[in-house]
Amino acid sequence: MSDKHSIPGPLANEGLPLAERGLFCDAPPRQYQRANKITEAFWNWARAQSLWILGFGTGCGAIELRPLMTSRFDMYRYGIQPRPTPRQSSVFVIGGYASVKTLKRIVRSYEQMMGPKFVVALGSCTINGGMYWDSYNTIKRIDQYIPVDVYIAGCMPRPEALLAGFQELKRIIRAGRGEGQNEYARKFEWYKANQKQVIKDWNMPDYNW
Amino acid sequence: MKELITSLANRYGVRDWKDLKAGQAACFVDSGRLRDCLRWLRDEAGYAHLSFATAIDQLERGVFTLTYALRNHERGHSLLVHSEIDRTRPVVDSIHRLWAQAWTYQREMKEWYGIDFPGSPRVDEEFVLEGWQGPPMMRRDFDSLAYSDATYAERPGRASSDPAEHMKRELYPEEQA
Amino acid sequence: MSRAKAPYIAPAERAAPDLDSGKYLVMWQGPNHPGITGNMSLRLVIEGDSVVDCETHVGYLHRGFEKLMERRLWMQNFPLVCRIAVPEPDFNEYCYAAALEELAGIEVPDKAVWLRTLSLEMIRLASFLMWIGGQAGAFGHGTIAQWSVTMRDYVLDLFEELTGGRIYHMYIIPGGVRGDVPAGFLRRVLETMDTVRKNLDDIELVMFHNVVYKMRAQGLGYIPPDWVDQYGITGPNARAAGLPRDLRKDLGYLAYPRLSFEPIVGTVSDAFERSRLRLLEMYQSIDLIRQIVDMLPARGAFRAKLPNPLHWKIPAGETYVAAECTRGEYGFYVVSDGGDKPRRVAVRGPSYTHGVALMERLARGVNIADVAGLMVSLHTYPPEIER
Amino acid sequence: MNIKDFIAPFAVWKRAFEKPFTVRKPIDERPGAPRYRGFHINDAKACVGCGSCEAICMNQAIDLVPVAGLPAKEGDSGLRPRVDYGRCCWCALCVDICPSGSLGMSNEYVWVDADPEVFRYTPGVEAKPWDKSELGYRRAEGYRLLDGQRVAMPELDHQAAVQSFLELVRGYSRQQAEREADRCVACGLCVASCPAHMDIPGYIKAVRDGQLDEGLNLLYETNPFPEACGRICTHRCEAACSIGAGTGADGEPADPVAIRWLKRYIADQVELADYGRALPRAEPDSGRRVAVVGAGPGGLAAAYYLRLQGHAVTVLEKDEAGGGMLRYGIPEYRLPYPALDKDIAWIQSLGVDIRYGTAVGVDLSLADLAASHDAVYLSTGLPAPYRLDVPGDDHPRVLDGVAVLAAATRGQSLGLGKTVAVVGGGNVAMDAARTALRAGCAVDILYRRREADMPADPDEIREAKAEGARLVEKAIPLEVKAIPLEVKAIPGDPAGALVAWNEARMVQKEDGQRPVPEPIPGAVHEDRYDSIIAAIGQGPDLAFVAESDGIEIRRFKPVVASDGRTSRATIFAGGDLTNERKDAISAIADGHRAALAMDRLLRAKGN
Repeated sequence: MSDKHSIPGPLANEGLPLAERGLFCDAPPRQYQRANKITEAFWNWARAQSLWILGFGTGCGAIELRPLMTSRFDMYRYGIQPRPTPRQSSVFVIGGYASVKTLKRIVRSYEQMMGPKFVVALGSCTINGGMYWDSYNTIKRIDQYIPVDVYIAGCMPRPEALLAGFQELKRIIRAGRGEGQNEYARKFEWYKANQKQVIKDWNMPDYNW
Repeated sequence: MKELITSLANRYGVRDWKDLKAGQAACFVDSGRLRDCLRWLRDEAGYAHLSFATAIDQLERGVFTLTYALRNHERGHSLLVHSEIDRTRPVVDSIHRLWAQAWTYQREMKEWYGIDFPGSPRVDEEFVLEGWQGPPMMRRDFDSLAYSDATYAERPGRASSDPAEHMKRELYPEEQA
Repeated sequence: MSRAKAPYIAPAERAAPDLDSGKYLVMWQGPNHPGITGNMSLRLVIEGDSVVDCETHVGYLHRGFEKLMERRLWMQNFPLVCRIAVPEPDFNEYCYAAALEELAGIEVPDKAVWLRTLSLEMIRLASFLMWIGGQAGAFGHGTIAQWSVTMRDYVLDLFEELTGGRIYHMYIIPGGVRGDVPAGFLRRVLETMDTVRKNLDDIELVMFHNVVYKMRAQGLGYIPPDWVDQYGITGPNARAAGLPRDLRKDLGYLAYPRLSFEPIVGTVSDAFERSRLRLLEMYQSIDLIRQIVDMLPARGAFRAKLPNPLHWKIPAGETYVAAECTRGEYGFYVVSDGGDKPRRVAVRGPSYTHGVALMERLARGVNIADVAGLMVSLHTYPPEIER
Repeated sequence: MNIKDFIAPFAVWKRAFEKPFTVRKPIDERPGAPRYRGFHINDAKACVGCGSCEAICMNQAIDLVPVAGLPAKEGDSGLRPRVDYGRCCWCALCVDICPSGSLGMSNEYVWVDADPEVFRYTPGVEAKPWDKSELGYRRAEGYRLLDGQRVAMPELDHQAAVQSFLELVRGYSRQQAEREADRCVACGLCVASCPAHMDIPGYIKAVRDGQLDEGLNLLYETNPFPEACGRICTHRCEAACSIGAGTGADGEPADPVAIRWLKRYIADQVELADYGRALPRAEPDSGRRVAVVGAGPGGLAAAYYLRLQGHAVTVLEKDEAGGGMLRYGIPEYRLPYPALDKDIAWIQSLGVDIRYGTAVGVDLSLADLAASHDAVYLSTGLPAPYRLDVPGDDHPRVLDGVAVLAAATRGQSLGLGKTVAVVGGGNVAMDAARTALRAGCAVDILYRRREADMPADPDEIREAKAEGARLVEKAIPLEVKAIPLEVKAIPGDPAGALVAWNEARMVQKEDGQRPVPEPIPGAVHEDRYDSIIAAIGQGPDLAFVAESDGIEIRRFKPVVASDGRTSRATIFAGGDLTNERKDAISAIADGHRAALAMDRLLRAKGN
């Protein structure tokens, strides 16, 4: 599948005007280099204690983030808080369906996030299209375009389910199994090909740190 | 109301007046006189509020039906003004100077149905879609499911059986149709 | 402070800034931005601190509802429509159900009429509560959201108990509603209303008697009364300009004619007046909910018998059903060609006009720091713009 | 702007002393509300696998999948819904529509996993933590998406009915039929239980859409007796109907769709003159000749399908009119002769030659027939009544049920007297009882088991009782005795007889077997009746088959393959003569199957 669409060699940043090509990175993403076992375990523990989520409400799921980040469910006590920019965030919450237009922003935001980074996908729509399975404008599986670490079932998942999802994500991170970023680097060409297949006007850099 | 119907008929050839329910009626006007009719309704008849404007694809008859929903707040009456245009040459007068938000509806109709409103601001810009290469997607001959199946990958591994077929297979497979 | 006394009227014509001159900066606010309501974006051209030009870009949430509805049976659209406006789904359910009932000539039992009114009024309250947190937050006042979103959550708890869902209630089904109130529910509604009311008092004190909020909101985004028809403005945005337009009164749908209330009208439609008016409407909603609880019939059918949903065909016809949601006129235009699926369903969301044409005009000349506050003061939900 | 605007915001501080809103352990402390629409649960035993959930689901979230240990059987497809939580929107329309009421939702809502492939499961089959959930969404009382109540059929009232042989059931009007057809969910569970596997969902859709020609065409694809079957079919389909699987909005058991009445509606609405518009004509002549013995429903069905293929068909019938048991065994008030005649007339109009009053074995031999035709179909049915098999069963007042019904058909005087005992519990018994009621008799029905065990159609039993027949359950006949001379002398009265019978109780002899009646010692009754009608079944009469015909017969039945072929390649048999079900629709199905097999045979021979 990937062979047919793969892009050879260094990134081309083909979508960009010539003048802008130099502004963006043209090296493919790298896999994370682990430190020694003990240090890595400590870092993973630390990472799990502070999940900073990107404040990008991509779909309906964003609505349940409000109660979560206010007093009733108060996610701050779990070390989770929203951040306004991808550069400061380590967790990307895909709030359900993603239209092609949003997918483009999802890809760019994801690539802008600093590693190690994790993705939580909410609801039916991210798993298999949900109720928009026959829509011309929404993708069906988010894992075709960016790697996902945890899925939370529901439409919408309630704040409590979201918390459960974050707890699961923490367990995954602590166990050192948060492989999304490496997965993206490993299968980068496959992801790019998939992305380019649905984002028809590819006027953005191929990789964008 | 009688007066209004008569004036509309005399001035703009408005026809097929139909009272849909208390406080709501629909009527038809030729597309060439649509803009003047709407202006008159707004300025002289008190139908000053444009609720929405949209189109209906009558694929079978080869026309688009345009619908402009106006409301007269003083009389508490809504009027759906319809006009039909040829599906192969879908061009209508723009009403962006009558209502300041009308251009967004026209931009939407341009993108969704391919109906052109010459002179309307930004009418050719993409509205909700980005990089769309298919035909205007609200047209009835555009098949959303087929497009989705062809474009977006689905999670494999699903299969369903029809109860009658399954029972035939299980209970009387020897029978032929 | 001068802005509050002599409201600034945004220019009618778009400026044509020379972007290559180096004087201007093009800045995208959204879709990934805390100062935007939901997933949409504004393309701002900025000169110094002020906005010279603004373009609204929508479509990030476009799912093609109107197309999908043409592919589904009449009843199958019932779960779909509520997704069109996430924070206020019930209006979709009501408008869709009412349009079908009108076209098919179905009489809805009285009990269902009351329960529908209850659920619409409750979601109005919940939606306002969510909005006010955003409005205060847009001006840097994060505390309000800590209270109001929790209050909203208490209302959602009621919804969960009544309908089985927190966000998407799927309760107002064509023909009536899906269930009667559970035992003790009405008592809990009244208790919750008391709690919400108490908190609203605090919010009023802290937010509306606040020098910072006043200075930032007064005079911001002034809407002259003659714009109301020109831009198709409805709801609190129009009422704040002094026009007593409230569809609950004007159309008299559901049980509203039997409730006692008056449209709340403001004087000068700026961000402050609009938010004050919405606060008053929250009090009004609480009052209406209490009235409904008082008058709700104890017995009776809550749903009319409908044909088999798998084969239901609706006679050819068209209708436009509108209702007063928190943002203004919310309506469904439904056309049937006599088949088992709609020929066309068009959704009229108030944000469509408020968030695009009106926002683009109001933003001209506004300080960049106020754009988020202005946007929220118009109370826009992007999903109903792009459907 | 005043001083308050500077001071008021500090009021926030008072909150520092209030109880916080925060929920301490949100995941553990907040179960879903009692009505919460959480993950699906399904009572796999109550579920019938009709797929209505799949049909209503606008997300295509539900697949019907086969489940190990749940084989398909009548009224249960053996499939169960599998939910894809990559699609579901938790609207619960599947719960609302579920005819059996087996689907529900738990109030559980947390399901988190790193693997996206796991979010699919078959509720009630694959174990989940929420399977036993008491709380969660169920349909509200009085709320259903489907109508559990059948459109009432207009009928003569019983007082009037018993006065005449007028047809009891009047048939649906167009509006009634379309409303009843609307109740069908087109699941197709019924098709398997119909011996002829008629396209029931198809013709019900035709009723709904008002396409009666199309409907008639579908009927004739598998059954050339729609008028007859639309009235008297044993309608196993209705027992299998998913709509009747649960309870209605009123909490009463839901009625299945009135499939039989809808079939009748189609046939009734199309005039015989218009049949040609809807139905296929016969193929050009094939040059092959087929003989059919017996013009009952099975024989004529075979004749119809053979004729459609272009074969020349001759039907030999010993009686003076066609229809077999439909005419002579079923009373007029259930199946009026014009309706039966209509079915037969259409078959004849295709060129089927029926020779009445010609008995094989008497007028000509089977061997002659086989010699002069390319194939022969035997559908002679069960003309020989079983005897009561008690002492005195040869008493002249002991009559045979079928004979009584046939006499009624022929318009002959029945001479039953005033009091009649009908012995038996099948449809023939009910028909005989009701015929006797119409002849003005007082009727007792004696049956050896309970009412619930009676093989007759429950409607028939109900109606017989409503018309005034007295049902005596658990009555085992012991003897029929002549009435002593001194009692007999009532002038003008037919001589009656005494029936001695023993009260019985039901005893569970073996677990899993149905209970058997056991006489209660000493509880013997003796009642006088003018006539005793024995209706305990009939057997075949195969006297016309000679050993030299080469047809293997075992236990009084020709041995046939599933396509009706006997041990002799060109002779086929079917209907009551060979099958177990012994009803019209099974005979028709046999006839159809055999016709297809014979057609294959004839075509093979031709090349």
